[in-house]
Amino acid sequence: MAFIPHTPDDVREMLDTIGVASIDELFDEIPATLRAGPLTGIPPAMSEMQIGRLMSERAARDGRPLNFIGAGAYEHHIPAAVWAITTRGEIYTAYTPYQAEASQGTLQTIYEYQSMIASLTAMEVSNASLYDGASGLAEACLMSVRANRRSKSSRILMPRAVNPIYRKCSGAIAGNQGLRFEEVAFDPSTGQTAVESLAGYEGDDITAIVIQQPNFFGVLEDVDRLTDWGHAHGALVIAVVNPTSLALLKPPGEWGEKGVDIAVGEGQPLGVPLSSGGPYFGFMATRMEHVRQMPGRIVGRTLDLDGRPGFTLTLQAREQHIRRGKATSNICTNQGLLMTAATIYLSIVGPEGLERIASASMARTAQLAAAACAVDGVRAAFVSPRFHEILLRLDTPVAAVLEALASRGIAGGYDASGDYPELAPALLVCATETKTDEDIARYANALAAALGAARAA
Amino acid sequence: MAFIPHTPDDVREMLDTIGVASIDELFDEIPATLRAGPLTGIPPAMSEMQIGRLMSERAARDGRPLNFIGAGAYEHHIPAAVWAITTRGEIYTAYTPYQAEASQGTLQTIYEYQSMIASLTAMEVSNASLYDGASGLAEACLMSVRANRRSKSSRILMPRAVNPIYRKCSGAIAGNQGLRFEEVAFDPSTGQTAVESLAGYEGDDITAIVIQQPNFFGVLEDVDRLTDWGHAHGALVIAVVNPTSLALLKPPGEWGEKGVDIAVGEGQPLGVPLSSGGPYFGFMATRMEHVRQMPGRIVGRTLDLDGRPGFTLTLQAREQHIRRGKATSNICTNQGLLMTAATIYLSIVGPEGLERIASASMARTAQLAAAACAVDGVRAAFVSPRFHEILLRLDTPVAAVLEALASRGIAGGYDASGDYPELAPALLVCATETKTDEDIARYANALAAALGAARAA
Amino acid sequence: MNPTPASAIAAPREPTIFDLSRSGRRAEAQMPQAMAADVPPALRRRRRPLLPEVSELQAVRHYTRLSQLNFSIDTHFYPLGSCTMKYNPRGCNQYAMLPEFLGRHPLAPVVQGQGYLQCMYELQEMLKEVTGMQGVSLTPMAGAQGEFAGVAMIRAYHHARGDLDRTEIIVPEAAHGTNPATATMCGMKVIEIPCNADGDCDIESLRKVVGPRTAGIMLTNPSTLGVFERHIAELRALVHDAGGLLYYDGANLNAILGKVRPGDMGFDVIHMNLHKTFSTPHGGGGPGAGAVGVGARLLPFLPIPVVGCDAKGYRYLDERDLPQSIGRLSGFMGNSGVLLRAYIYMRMVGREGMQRIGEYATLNANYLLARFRHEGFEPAYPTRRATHEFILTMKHSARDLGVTAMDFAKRLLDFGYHAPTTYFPLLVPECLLIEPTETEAKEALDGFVAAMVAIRKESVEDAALLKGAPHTLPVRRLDDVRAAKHLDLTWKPAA
Amino acid sequence: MNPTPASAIAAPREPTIFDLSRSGRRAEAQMPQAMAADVPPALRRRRRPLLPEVSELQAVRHYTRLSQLNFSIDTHFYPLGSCTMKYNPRGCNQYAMLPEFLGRHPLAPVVQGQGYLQCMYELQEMLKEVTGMQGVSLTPMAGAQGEFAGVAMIRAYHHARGDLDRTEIIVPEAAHGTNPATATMCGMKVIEIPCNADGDCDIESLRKVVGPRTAGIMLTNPSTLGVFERHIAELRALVHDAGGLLYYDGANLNAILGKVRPGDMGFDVIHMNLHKTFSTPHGGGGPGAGAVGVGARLLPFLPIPVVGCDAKGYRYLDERDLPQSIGRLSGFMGNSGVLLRAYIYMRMVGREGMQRIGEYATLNANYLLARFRHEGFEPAYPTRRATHEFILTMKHSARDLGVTAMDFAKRLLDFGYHAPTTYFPLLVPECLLIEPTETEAKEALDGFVAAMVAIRKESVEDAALLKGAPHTLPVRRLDDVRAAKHLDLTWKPAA
Ligand SMILES: Cc1ncc(COP(=O)(O)O)c(C=O)c1O
Ligand SMILES: Cc1ncc(COP(=O)(O)O)c(C=O)c1O
Repeated sequence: MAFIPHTPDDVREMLDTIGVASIDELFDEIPATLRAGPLTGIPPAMSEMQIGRLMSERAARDGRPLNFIGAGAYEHHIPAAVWAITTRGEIYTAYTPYQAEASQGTLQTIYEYQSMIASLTAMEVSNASLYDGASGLAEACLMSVRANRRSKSSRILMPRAVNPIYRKCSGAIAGNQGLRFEEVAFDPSTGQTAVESLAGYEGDDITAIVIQQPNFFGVLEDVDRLTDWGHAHGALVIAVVNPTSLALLKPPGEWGEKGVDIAVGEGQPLGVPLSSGGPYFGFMATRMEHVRQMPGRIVGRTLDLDGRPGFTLTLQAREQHIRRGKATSNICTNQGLLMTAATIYLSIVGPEGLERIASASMARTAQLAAAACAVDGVRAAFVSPRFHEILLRLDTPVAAVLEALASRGIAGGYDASGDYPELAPALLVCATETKTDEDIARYANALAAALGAARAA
Repeated sequence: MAFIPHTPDDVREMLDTIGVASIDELFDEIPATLRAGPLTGIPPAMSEMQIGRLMSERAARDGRPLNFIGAGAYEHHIPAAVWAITTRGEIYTAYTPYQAEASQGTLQTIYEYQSMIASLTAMEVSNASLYDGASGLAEACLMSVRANRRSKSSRILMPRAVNPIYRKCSGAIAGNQGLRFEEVAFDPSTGQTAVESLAGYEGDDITAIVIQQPNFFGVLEDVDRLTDWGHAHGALVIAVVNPTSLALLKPPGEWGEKGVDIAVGEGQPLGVPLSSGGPYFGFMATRMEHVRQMPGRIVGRTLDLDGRPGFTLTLQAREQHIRRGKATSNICTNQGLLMTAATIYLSIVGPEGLERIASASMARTAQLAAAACAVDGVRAAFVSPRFHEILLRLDTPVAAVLEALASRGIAGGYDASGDYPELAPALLVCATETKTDEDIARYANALAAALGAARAA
Repeated sequence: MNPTPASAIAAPREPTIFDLSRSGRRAEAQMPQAMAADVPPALRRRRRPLLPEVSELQAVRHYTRLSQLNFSIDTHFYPLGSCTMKYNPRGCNQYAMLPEFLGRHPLAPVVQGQGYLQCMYELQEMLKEVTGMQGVSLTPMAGAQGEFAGVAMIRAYHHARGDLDRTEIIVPEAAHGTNPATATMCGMKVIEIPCNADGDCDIESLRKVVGPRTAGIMLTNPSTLGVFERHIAELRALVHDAGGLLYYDGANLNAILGKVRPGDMGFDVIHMNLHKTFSTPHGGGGPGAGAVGVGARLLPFLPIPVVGCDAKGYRYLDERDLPQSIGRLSGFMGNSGVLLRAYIYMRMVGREGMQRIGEYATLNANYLLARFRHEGFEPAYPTRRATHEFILTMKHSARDLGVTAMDFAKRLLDFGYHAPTTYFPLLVPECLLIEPTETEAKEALDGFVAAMVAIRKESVEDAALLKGAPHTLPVRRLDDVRAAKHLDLTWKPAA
Repeated sequence: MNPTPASAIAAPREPTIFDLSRSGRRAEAQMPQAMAADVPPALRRRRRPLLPEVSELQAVRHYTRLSQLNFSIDTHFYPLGSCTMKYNPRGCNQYAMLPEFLGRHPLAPVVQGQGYLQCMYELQEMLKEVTGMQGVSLTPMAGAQGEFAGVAMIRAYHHARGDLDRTEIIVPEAAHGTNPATATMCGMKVIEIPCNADGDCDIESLRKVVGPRTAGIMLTNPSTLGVFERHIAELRALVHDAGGLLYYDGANLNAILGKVRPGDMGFDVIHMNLHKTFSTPHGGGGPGAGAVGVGARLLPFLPIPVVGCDAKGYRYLDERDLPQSIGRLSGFMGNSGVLLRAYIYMRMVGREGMQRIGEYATLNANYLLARFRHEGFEPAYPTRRATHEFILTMKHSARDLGVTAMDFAKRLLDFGYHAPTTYFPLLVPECLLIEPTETEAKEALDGFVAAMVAIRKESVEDAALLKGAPHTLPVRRLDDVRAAKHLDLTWKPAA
C-alpha cells in the first residue's frame, strides 16, 4: 500500500483496540445508500519508477524551447542554492507557522521577506505573500475600498495598458463585491497612460487608480504625474510593479509627492521558475496606516517568556480564522514556499546583483528590439522608454509566425492581437539576462524566415 | 570574486591587523624565482548561469540512450528520497566524522550501513566503504595476505571469469607488494569456474582464492564447492558479489561449510547513479577474527560521559593517520556520501523490495536473452543459470553493431571480445527491473536490424 | 519517551540576514555581466534597496540553519487537525521539477506543452472520478480560492437564471473561517446555523433560515468536528427544494476517498485541497491548489482556463469556449507545479490505493481516539466515530488545574510532537483537533498518546512546567499580545 | 557569543533504523512488479537479510533527523586544518547531477558521451595549467590513491630504466599518514626525516639518507605545519642529483594556487585533492578525487584511462595508447561525478579567481593567526607566515591547567564552531591546526577568536567545564577506549 505503513499485525491490534471487526465498520455512520463503488476511472497504481519514466517522457515532449515570452512571467537565472534550500524537508513539509515556537525558521524567513519587499517597494509594511500578481491586484482593489473611507463609489480607474489578465482577474474577483472598473485609454503613439486621458474623471468619486510600471507593453509610465493626479482627486494609488525592475526604477513608495498607497506585483521573477504559470507568489506592501486593511498573513518580531526576541504571526484579527465573515480576505494558505525561494534569491543576488539583472535584461531587450525591428515587416509599436519588453507590430498574423518559430525550437513571444485588436498583428517579446548575442541573432533570423515564409504563403 | 566574501574594507582591516601592506606580502617567504605567472591556460570566469547553460548543452549532447549495459555498473531505479536526503547540506558538506560528538548523524548512518552490509553478506563485520568494487578487490587481496598468516606465498587464484577490470585493477594495486595472481580457466561450455580446473594447485601454498558470484558473464558459480576447495587447501576465500543479487542468492557468509573470509563488491547498484563510472563505493565485510586486518574506517557504538549510547570511529590503530607506514591500507577519504545513499536506499526498498528488484532484474534478463537469441546470428555463449547478465555470441564484429544501436538511441551492451578473444564476437548485455516489455522488444528489433545491416555490408 | 529531550545541534541563535550584511559583499558567481541600461533620469531609483549583501555561503548557511528551527512532516509527527499533514512523497517533487516542466513558459504555444497539458487533462478526469462531479477546473490557487470559485459559480448560476435575490449563503458554525470569509468576498450575506450535540448540523435551524434568498449552503463533510454529517439527504432536499445549491468544502476529502462521492450525494460544487488529500507539500504556508468540481448545472460557469482535448491535442479552454465562465482567478492556470505533484501522487496511489487512503486515515484516527479514551481523555463527541480526525476537549483540565489546551500544545513541542490544531473549531471549548493521517505508523501514534499521558501527569504535579512550555525550543513561549501592540514588521538598521 | 547556546530543535534521541522496523512494512511505491526468478535451489538465499522494514516516511524522517545531528560547512564554520572546508557551491552539484550525466553508463560508446568527455579533457588541461605539469590522469579516487599512483609511477619509471634498487621513499616526519602508508602499499621502504624548528625540512638529514636506493621523496608544500618549505631548490637538487624523483602532495594546493606551480618548482609528480582545492563536497567522508599530474619523465606511466582528443572527438586512452601505464586503479575512470563538480567549480572561478583563492585563503589564515597572537595564543612557528593554515599549540595550557587541545576542541563545539584538526601533525605537542579557507567572512573568523578567548577564560576558571565538554550536543564526550574494547559494530536484534 503506497505510503501506508500498516502491517497486518498493526491493523489487527488497532481494530482490537477500537473494538471493531473491520476497517469498513468504521464507516458505519455513513448511510449505506451513499457508499461509492470502485473508482474505475482511476488507473491502477504506478510505482515511482514507472511514473518517473512517464513524466520524463512527457517532459521530453514539451522540450526546452529558447524562450522570448514575458507578458507577466519572466525567465531569469535562479541560483542553484535557492531551490536546494527551499526543498529541504524542514521548509518544504512544514505547515503555516501556527505554532510559532516550532516554526521560527519559517517565521524569521517571512520577517526577512517582509523587510526586503518593503525596502524594494519603498513602502512601510509587507504581508507574507498572496497567491500571485493577478489576484494580488484584485486584493489591492478590494483593500482600497476598505482603506479609502472617504470614497463611497468603489470605482477603480484601470488603464487599458495594464496586463489584460490582471484586469480580467480583478474583474472576476472584485466584481462580486460591486467594484466597478473604468478603463483608461493609452496614448496610441507612446503606449503610455496619459494623464490627459484622466481628465474626464475630474471631480468624480474615485476609490483608487491602478498604475502598472512598466505597463503591459513594457513601456515606462509617467508614474509621478499619475500618482499625484490620483492623490489630488482623493483616490488611493495602487502600483503594480515588476520586482526586478525596482532595482533600477523609482520604487512606488517614492512616486509623486507622497508615494503610492498600495504596491502589488508578481513575485515570480525573484527566483521562481516559469513552471507553466505557477506556483508563483504575489507581493503586497502598503503604508503602516493601512496595515489593518491588508489581506494575508503578517509576521512580527516579539519577545518570549525569557525576554528574548522571536517571531510570530500577528494582526491575526484581520484574518478569516479569527474574523470569519468580516475578515480582510478569505486567503488562508498563501505561497509560503515561493516567498522563501524569493527571500533566498534576494539574499544571494543582493542589491548589486538585482541591479545587474535588471540592467542586463533591459539592455538585452534593447538589443532584441533592434534586431527584431531590423527584420522586414517588423516595427516597434511605440517608441517610449521601456524596461524588458517590447510590443512589435508585424505585417502578417502572429499565430502563424509563432508556429513557425515553435517549429525551430523558439517560444517566440505573446500574441497580443486578441487583447489589443487596435494594434494587431501585435507580438510582445522579452529578453532577460539569460539571453546572449547568439540567442538574439537566432531569434531575429528565425523571425525573418517565419515572416518571409508567411508572406510567401 | 566568486565565493570570496571579502569587502575592500575587510581586506584593509585584516591587512592592518596582520601588519602588512598587501596580500602579496604574505607570500614573501616564497623565493621570487619560483613565483608563477598568470594562468593563461585557464579560461575566464563564468557565472553560474553561463556554466549551467554550458553543462546543459553538454549533457544534451550525451543524450539519454536506452541502456542495456551492465558489466559492473547497473541501472536500477533510485527512489527520489535517496538523493533528496543525501544532498542535504548537513550530509553533503560534512567532513569525515573526526569530531564524533558533532557528527552523530554520519556516524550512526555508518553504523546502520555496516549492519546492513554484514547482514546482506551474512558476514560479521563491515567497514565504512572503500573506493569502489574493483579497488575493493585489490584491498581484499592485500588483506588476505595479512590475514592468512599460514601462507607465505602471496599467491592468489583469480578466475578468468572474474570481471577483467577487477583483475587488472588488483594487479595494478596489489602487484606492487609482490602479490601474484594465477589465472583460473572457466569451462568453455558453462562459463563457470570448474573446481576441476583447480586441480593443478593442489598442495601449493595459496593465500587466497577469489570467487565472483555472479561472474563476469552473469553466470552463477558453484560457490559452495569453490569455497570448500579453498578452505581445504589453506586458502582464504574472497567473494566478489553483486549486492542486489544477495536478496536472492546465498550470501558469501554461507558459502560452503564455513562461509568465505572476505566479501567485497561494488555498491553502486544500491541507489547510486551510473554517472559515467563514479562516484560509486566498494563494500567489504569479513569475520570478526579478521577485523583488525580490514582496511578503511569502522564505526562502533559506545557510551558518552553520561552513559548514553553514541557512535564513534573505532579501531583507528589500523589506519594510516595512526599507524602510518604500518597501516592496513593508505585509504583515508572513502565514499561516505555514496554509502549514505546506499543506506537510505536499503532502508526504503527493504528486504522485500530488494528481493523484488533482484527477481525482476533476473526475469527481465531472461526475457532479454530469449528475445536476443531469437535474432538471427545471435546465440547465448553459455547455457548455465545466470543472474542479470548474459554473454551473447554474434556472427559479426560487435563494434559495428554497437555503433548501429547507438544511432538508434540504445546503449547496446559491452563488447567483451577484447577481454575474451576466445569467445569473440561477444556481447555482454543486461536488463534490470527498469526495462519493460517494449524496451526489450525495441532492443531485439534494433539488434536484428543492426546485424542484418552488418551482414549486408 | 524522553520528556526533556537532548538538543539536536548547538547553535547560537541565528541573527537576521540583514545582520550578516556588509556593504560591498556579493555572490559574484550569481552576477550577470554588467550592461548599461538607459533609464530616464526621472524614473530612476535613487537609493539602493536595503537588500542583504552576503556571500553565497552566508546565505546558504543562514537559511539552512533557519530551516532547522522548524518542525515539519519530514522531521516530526504533525497531527494538525484539518490540515492532513501526511507524507509528501519525494518522487512527486523530483518529477514535477524536471527541467522541461520548470522551464515551460505559461504562454508558450500548446505544441510546446502537450506533455504537461496531458497531465492536467488527466488530473481533471481523475478528480471528476473521485468526487463524482461532471467537470473540474484546476485554476484556484488554494482552498479558499476554490471556495471563492464555488460561491461565485453559485452566484453566476442564479444570476444567469435571473434569480437575483439569492444573496444568502448558509454556513454551519463549525465551518472553517474561509467559508464565511469567502461568502462575504463574493458579496453574499452569511447566515450561520448551529450544530447539535452530536456534531451534526441542526436541521431545524436550517429549515428556519432556508428560503428564496438562499443562494446555497457550504458544508464541510466530514465536518470540522471530526464527524460525518449524517443528515446529508435531508439537508440536500431542504436546500435544493428551496432553490439553493449545495457547496461541499472538500478540505477533508482524505477521510472519504473512495467511500462516498460528493457528486453522488447530490452536491453541486466542491473544492478540494490538493495540498491536503493529494499530498502536495504545505511549504510553511503554501502553495496550495484548490481545484473545483461541479455538477451539470454549474458546468458552464467553471473558472478558466480548463484543459480540453480534441483531435489536434490538448489545449486551454478559455472565454471563447466557456462564455459564461466566472472568469480568471490567476495569472495563468493556477499553481501548475502543485497540480503536477498531485497528478503524480494520484497515479502512484492508483485506483485501489485511493480507497485505502480514506480507510487508513480513518483507522489511525479511530485508533488514536480509542487509545485516548482508554487513557481517560475526553472526546468532544463521545457517541461518534472519528473520521480522519477527532476532537479532545481539555475543558476539565482548564477548569480544575488552569492548564489549557494551549499549554498541552506547547508542552507537546518539548516532547518532539507538533501540536494538534488548537481552539478550532471555535465552538468546542479547549479543543485539540487531532488528525494523524494514514501515513503515520502505529508506533508514532502510541508515542503521541504516551506523551499526552505524561503531560497530563505533569499538569497535575507541576502545572507551571506546562505554563512555561516550551522549554527546549529555540524560543520560549512568545508574547503575541506584544507582537500586535508594538508592531515590528520589518528589519531596520540600528540607529 | 553565547556560551550555552539554545538548542535548535527538541528531538528525542533518534533510534536506529532497525529499531523502527516492523515485519511486513514496506514502501510500496518503490516496489517493482513482482516477477518470478528461477534461482537454482542450491544457490538460493534461505533467510532474508536483516534490512529495515519501514515506510518511506519513516526512512525520510529518520535520515533527515540524523542529518541534523551533524556539523557541516552549510551549517557551521569548520576550520579543520589540512581539510580545506570551503563553500561547496550548490551550482556544481546541480549541474553535475543533470539526468544525462547521472544516467550515462561508463561503458557506453563514446559517441554517447562527447559532452562529458569534453569536460574531462578540459579538466585535465586546466589541472596541467595550475600545476605546471605535462600530463594529468583523473582516475585516482582520493588523495591517497593519487599518492599511490604517484609512487607507483616513480617505481615504474625506475624499473623501466632497469634501476631496480630504488626501494626507498623519503618522507618528512610532518607528512600526512597517507604518505608513508602509500609508500608501503607500493612495496617501498619509508625513510622518515625530521623538520627543523622553523618548520622546514632538515636538509642535513635529507643529505644523509638520500642515495642510490632513493626512489623519491614525498613532500607536502605548504607542509602540514602550515608553512611554505623554503628550501625547495636545494631539496630538488639533492634528490634529483641522487637519481630520485620528487613527489608533491598537493592536498594543500589551495594555499599556492596561482602563486607557484609544482611543475615549475621541478616536481615530477603531484596529486591534487580536488575535494579540497576545487571544492567538491566531503560528504561525511568522501567521495574525493585525487587527480595526478606528471612531468615529462613520468608521462608514459600515467594510470589509465586518460581522456584524449583527436579529429573524431574525445575518447578514452587505454592500454593500447599507454602501454607503460601503471594500469587501472578503479572500475572505470574514478569518481566522474566529483570530477564534473571540480570542472564546474574551476570554470566558475576562472583564471583570475583561481589566483585569488590562494591569496584570500592566505589572508584569512594570517589574519586569524595575527588575531590569536594578539590575544596571547601561542603559534607553533612564531617566526613564520601562515600559509592557508597554521598551528597553535596548547602545550602551556595542558601543562599548567591540564586542559588539552582536545578539551578546547570539544568545548568549541558548544560554541557552534567545528574544532580545528587536533593532534596532527603529531610532532607539535597539543596542536590545533587551523584552516579557515577563503570562503569565510571576517566576522566568522572574529567570532571564532572570541570563542577561543572565552574558552581560555573558562579553562582558568572552571577547567572541569572543558573536560566535560561538549555539553549541548546530542551526546557528551564519547568513550573511544570502550568503543575499541567492547566492539559493537553492527546492530543486533534484542535477544
Ligand atoms: C475545512 C477547510 N476549509 C477550507 C480551508 C482553506 O484552504 P486553504 O488554506 O488552502 O485556502 C481549510 C484549510 O485550512 C480547511 O481546513
Ligand atoms: C596533506 C594530505 N595528504 C593526503 C591526504 C589524503 O587525501 P585523501 O583523504 O583524499 O585520501 C590528505 C587528506 O586528508 C592530506 O591532508
